[in-house]
Amino acid sequence: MARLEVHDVSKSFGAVAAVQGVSFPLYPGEAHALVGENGAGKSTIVKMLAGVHRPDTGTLRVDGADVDFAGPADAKAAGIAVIYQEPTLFPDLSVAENIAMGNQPLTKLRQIDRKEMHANAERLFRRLGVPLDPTRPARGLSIADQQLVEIAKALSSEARVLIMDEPTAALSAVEVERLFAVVRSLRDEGAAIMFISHRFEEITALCERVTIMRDGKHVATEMVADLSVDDMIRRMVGRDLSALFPKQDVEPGAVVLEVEGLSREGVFKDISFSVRAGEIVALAGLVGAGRSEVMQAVFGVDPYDSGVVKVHGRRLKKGEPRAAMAAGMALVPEDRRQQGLVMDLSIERNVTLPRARKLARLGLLFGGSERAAAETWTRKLQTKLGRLSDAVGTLSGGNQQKVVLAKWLATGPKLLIVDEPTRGIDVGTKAEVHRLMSSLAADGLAVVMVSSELPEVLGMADRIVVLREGRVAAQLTRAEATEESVMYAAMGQEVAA
Amino acid sequence: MTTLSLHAPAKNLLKTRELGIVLALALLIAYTAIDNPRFLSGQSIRDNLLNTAILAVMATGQAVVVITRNIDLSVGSVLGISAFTVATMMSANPGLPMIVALLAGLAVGAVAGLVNGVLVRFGKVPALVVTLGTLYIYRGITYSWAGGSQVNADELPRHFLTFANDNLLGIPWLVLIALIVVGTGSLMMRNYRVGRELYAMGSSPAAAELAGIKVARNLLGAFVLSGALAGLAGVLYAARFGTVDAAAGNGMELNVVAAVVVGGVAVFGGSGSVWGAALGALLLTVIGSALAVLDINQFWQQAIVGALIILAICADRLVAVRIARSLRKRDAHV
Amino acid sequence: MSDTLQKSSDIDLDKRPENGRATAIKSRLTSWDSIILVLTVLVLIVASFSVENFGTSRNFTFMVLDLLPIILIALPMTMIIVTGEIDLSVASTLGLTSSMMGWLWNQGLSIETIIPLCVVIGAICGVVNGFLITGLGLPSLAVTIGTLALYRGLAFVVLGDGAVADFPWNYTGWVTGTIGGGAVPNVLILIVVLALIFGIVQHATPFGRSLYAIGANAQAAHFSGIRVARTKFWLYVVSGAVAGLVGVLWTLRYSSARADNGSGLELAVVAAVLLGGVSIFGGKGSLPGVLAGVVLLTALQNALRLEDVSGQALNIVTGSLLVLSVLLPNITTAVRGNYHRRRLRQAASR
Amino acid sequence: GGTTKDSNTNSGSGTQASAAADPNAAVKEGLKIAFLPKQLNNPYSDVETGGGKVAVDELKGEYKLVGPNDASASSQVSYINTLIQQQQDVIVVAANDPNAVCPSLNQARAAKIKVITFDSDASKDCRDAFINQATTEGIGQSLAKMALEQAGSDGGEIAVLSATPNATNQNSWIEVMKTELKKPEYAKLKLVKVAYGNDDDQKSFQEAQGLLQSYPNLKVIVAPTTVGIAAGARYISSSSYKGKVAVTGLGLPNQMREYVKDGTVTKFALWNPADIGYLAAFAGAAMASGQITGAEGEKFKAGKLGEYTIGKDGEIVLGPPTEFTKDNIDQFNF
Ligand SMILES: Nc1ncnc2c1ncn2[C@@H]1O[C@H](COP(=O)(O)OP(=O)(O)OP(=O)(O)O)[C@@H](O)[C@H]1O
Ligand SMILES: Nc1ncnc2c1ncn2[C@@H]1O[C@H](COP(=O)(O)OP(=O)(O)OP(=O)(O)O)[C@@H](O)[C@H]1O
Ligand SMILES: [Mg+2]
Ligand SMILES: [Mg+2]
Repeated sequence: MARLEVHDVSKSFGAVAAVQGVSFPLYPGEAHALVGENGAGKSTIVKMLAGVHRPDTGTLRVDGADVDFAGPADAKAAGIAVIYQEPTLFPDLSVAENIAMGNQPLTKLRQIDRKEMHANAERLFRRLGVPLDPTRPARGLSIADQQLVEIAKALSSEARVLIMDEPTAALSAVEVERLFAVVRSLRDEGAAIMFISHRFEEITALCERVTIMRDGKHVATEMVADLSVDDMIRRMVGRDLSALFPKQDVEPGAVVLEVEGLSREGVFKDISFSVRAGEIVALAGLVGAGRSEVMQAVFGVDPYDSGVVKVHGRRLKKGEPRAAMAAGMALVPEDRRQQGLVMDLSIERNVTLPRARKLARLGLLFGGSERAAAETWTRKLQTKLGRLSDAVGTLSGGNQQKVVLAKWLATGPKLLIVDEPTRGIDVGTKAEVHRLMSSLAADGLAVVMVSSELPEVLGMADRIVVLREGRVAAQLTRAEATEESVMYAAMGQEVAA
Repeated sequence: MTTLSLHAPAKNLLKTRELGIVLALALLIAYTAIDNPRFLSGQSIRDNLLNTAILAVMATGQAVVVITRNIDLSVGSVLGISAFTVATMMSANPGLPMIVALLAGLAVGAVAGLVNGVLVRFGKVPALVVTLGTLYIYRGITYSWAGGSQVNADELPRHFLTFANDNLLGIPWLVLIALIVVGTGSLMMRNYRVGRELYAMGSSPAAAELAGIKVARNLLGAFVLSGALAGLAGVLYAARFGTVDAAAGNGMELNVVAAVVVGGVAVFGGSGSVWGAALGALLLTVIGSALAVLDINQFWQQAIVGALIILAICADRLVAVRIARSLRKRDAHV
Repeated sequence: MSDTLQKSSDIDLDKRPENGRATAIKSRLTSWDSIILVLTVLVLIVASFSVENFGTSRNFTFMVLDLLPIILIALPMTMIIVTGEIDLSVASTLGLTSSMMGWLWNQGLSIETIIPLCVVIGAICGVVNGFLITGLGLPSLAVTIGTLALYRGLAFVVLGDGAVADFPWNYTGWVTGTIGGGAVPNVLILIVVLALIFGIVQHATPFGRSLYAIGANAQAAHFSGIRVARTKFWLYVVSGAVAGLVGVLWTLRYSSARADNGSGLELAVVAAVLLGGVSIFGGKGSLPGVLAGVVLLTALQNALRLEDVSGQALNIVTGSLLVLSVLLPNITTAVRGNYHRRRLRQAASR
Repeated sequence: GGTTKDSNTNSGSGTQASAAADPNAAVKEGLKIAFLPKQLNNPYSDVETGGGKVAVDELKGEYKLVGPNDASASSQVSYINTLIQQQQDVIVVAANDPNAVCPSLNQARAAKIKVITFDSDASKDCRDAFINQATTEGIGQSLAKMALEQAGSDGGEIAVLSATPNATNQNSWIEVMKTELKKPEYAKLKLVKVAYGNDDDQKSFQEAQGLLQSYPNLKVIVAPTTVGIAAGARYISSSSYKGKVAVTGLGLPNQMREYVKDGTVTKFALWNPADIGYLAAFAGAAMASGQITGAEGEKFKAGKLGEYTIGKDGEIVLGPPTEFTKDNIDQFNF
């Protein structure tokens, strides 16, 4: 009997029919993948299973019996643990408390047993191979660390059903492998696993069965072994695609960005590299290596202690994003929810936010110019949206990412910094984004790309700067770069000659 | 990156958020006592503690509400309505024992708090709006009911009035009640699940819903607690001051919020502690009486209170920054 | 979060996205600030017909004078609250400038020098707030509770228990007077001009846009090149300057410079801004809504006073209005959401 | 250039062309007489306006009582404006600020409304008459005299616990008292401090505490305000200073009865506040009927209080204050 079953479920948000009549079962002891393009309705299904949304029609069944979750507490009580697409931590509480929230170990007096709680957290972290201090507050954790805490949280509840909505989007290969080891052992103990990812190699590595969705509708549920990746993509997108778009070769132009000896105490030290027009330079490294921090310092949103940033040979004022923007820089940050978008504002306002001053006439802004600017770029990026005046928070994760890209590409930058640009973006759009970056580079744009996805790095970069623990560990040309050489540099081993 | 945390108590003490305010308090007391040693006399200490008691009781409830990322501005008005209800009740039935008065005050306050909580949670109205509204409403009700009438000390039963000054083992009842309230509140917030859930709700309301925390129950609980404690404070107020009219506790909400904020409770919820808030109440009271003792020009007093509040917040901030820095050092890889 | 959900259920079922404009207009009409606007007009009309002496031109002048301080201070306050901060020290700043005005007048300075000087003094109060909040990163609620006490205290230091009253008649008379002795109060021009300036800045300039972004997500605003701290700093300076100006107007209106002028006004201003539909958490709200909120409160109080409703009952009315103004729209959305879900279920079972 | 204090010639006051008085005119019936005290729901002003209501009933007029909840000039102005709109015949007002209410009062007078001030005067060019509870000299002297009596023949330190720092009445009384203390018979009294309780019960209470901590040898607290004297007496009666420190000043018998009986207070003074309101109503009615205009020397009858003569600047003095002691306090109920 199915542990959990989705039966003819529909859900719409206003005019958007996010999920329409989807059914599939989830068996104990199986890892089940859910795939689909951005906005296909995957997260909406997850949220219904988690009790966050109530299905408009249709039913959910646990062990064959109909259930009606009034809230997340009910789903939790039914043994369903969920890792949401966006981390949902309590920043002020310690990591251990975050993990234990709701089922903290108690002493005889029904007080919280802190020692035991911390020990539990350490145990989980050891299992996942994460070097995190359980007593530190969750505030200030990188996206990846947050994601890891989320994973630990879900694992701690010893759930009968584990649902993971893109848990690996922010992780690099090492963490993903450790996560999979843990998940497999859970599965072998009889838990039912639901796994969502846009990376097909992960799906084939972990899952036995896959359910494919398109535009809110169920397309197929099949054994993974019976399908090739191309089959999956075809059914998901409805046409053929090449998953990765290799970068065209461009004759590099003048030096656009020079970073010399950039240091910030406790975060990164003595970072130097340069980027030329037409070049894509990738910053690779393990999670927490400090890549995002470096680029944020370069763009001026973070301070730095010493060093120089030059654009077109001119020294940039530090700690002033506006100066960086004036010099033609744009930064697509890694955390779209906190750094990239203002969720409550409309799509058009978000897209035009960095350019409002340029769009203004006589210092005044008129709605039309904003709308036109937003329209052009969201269309170019094939963003799936209702109205431009909708709050950006109502979009699916991947479409939000496209809005962030649109927002910065619309500024017409000369130097584009993208931090995990395709995180949570589906294959179709990913190829689109890569093609776009490549053609922009061909037009003379200099690009710095921070990415945890090795295939992306290898496919797109002209040069790769590998960071390890806040220092430059290696600079590799396209010819030198292989999966092994990058990983060795990132992990601190000598490159095998 | 170290995985092990250091549990040395001395180190923890240096890192508590409340350190700044303890220092500020110590400095103030030392300075005043040097100027006028009578500031440390038994009567003076007793007076200060008695004056703090009422504010500390209210600050406890307020701290709990603020920790959940809400606010309760209606506490001054709740104190008023409770004080007047209880005083009227006691003057009409002088035979009633003190415990009935205390329970009545708690009950009146709890009902007022429940109304706040229901409006915030089920009406989805921000707490600041709700309680600013009920601040006016509860006060208006008290005024309409009391009019210009006043309950005077001579109408109140003796045992009710002496309650404020009676001791148990040398500790005045009022102070004892405040200690119990603050102590229980601190313990609940620190060591019990419900307390941690309240912190979680304030730290991230959306995540709290997703974590399956019984948000509605906890939120109502927090508001009922704040209301009930303001109600209790009303009884203590009536017993201590003897004269109660419709204006009792007018404007008190700002003092209470100031105490909580000065005590290091973050206005955006999720951090701070009940005992910090109580310390804040103590600091504000001591500032008030120290200025009177230091014989500072009346006209300067309020300005100095303001300056000291700001200093206390700065001190708190300094400690917070130090903690954050030590945290970063611990995580540093370079 | 609940706001996002609410907003999504605002969207009408039958409208397809291409009917965007119609739905947009519809959702505008049911938005909170428009409800307040309609309510205000309604109260004005009903009161003019049913309350004796309400519709007279003299009463109109009285009303404008009564709402003058609240409406002016509410202009920058709206911006500050939209950025997710608050300024509780405005009334004390008003008191301090009033005191200073009296003191300077006693020193023999000319009124023409004193007035701009007072605005500067207000601005300096704002600079202090702004520095503490943006420079040191202290929470604004806490800081302005502190400066609320500090500025009021300084006001007493300056003027003590005295009051200065002998301000020139042509100035005091101008504030309370009307244009050419007609029906339009002089200060109305000031209100209209300032409201227009603030309205345009808030709603139609890049600066105004950035306020909303700051309030809704300061970090994302910072990443978009918006100077968050600097913006907030200047808002406090403007707020202080306006409070200073109101201090001058207040002093002239009552021909009395006193340290306790305007005490308690901060809560009235905050109440009016919230009533006007501005979210206390920042990122949401419009100036027309706030203006309507101020007018609604003042008109209602004026009408009720003329009807001999006691001050206590006014408290209850003010409080209830504040709560209801937020509660009612929420209830209607909830009811509509339920209806929507029922219809879907019916459609599915058919 | 510009307008300075020296160059300023104020000609804005609404001086009315005073019509000739007709001492034989009959008092009109159905006059609309409105009372506007400093603040509603203040027990003292409730007694005053209560007397006014009795008088208006005797005059067969229409009595109305309006007023703000807070004692501020600005809210009083709103009420004056409302009264103008309602076309009252007489406004009896206790000004919260002598100048701030002036423009409005002059507008009222321009609208043919008679303005009588009581309790606390407005500037004399914007009202028609002022009912003075007692002469300033009388009260100041009586305060000094009582202080000396309480301190005993050895004299000693005394302190004043007043209302707000800018309360007009209190300040002028304290001034007289200070002049009085310079006289040889008061040589042994030493005024050490004037503290301000802002007419707030709690603040006054704390100020009393502060006084005793700063001045351990204090013999007498003189509180020329009903709130202050009650709070001071309450503090002393519940502290170890009882019996050592005397409290005196101006108080309401009902509020003070408790402390007179328990010996904390032996003597205090006050006029009968009800008579003030009573007299004000009659003065207003006489003026609205054309019997008097407010000029010095005019006479009118004030019901049970008998005949009064208008003094300089339109002042009408009620009479000397009554002194209350253990022996006579039970005869009074207000
Ligand atoms: N709260 C909401 N309000 C309005 N629309 C919503 C809401 N949540 C989701 N949607 C819409 O529902 C559709 C499905 O979204 P969902 O998040 O389920 O997509 P997804 O498959 O998880 O995509 P991704 O791979 O990008 O995460 C999208 O069109 C989205 O805009
Ligand atoms: N605001 C912050 N406060 C304290 N520590 C931080 C903060 N932001 C990041 N860190 C820590 O700094 C380290 C470097 O983080 P960073 O995000 O730069 O890494 P990264 O190489 O970009 O990896 P990824 O983006 O994949 O997480 C991490 O260990 C992170 O926990
Ligand atoms: Mg998703
Ligand atoms: Mg990163």
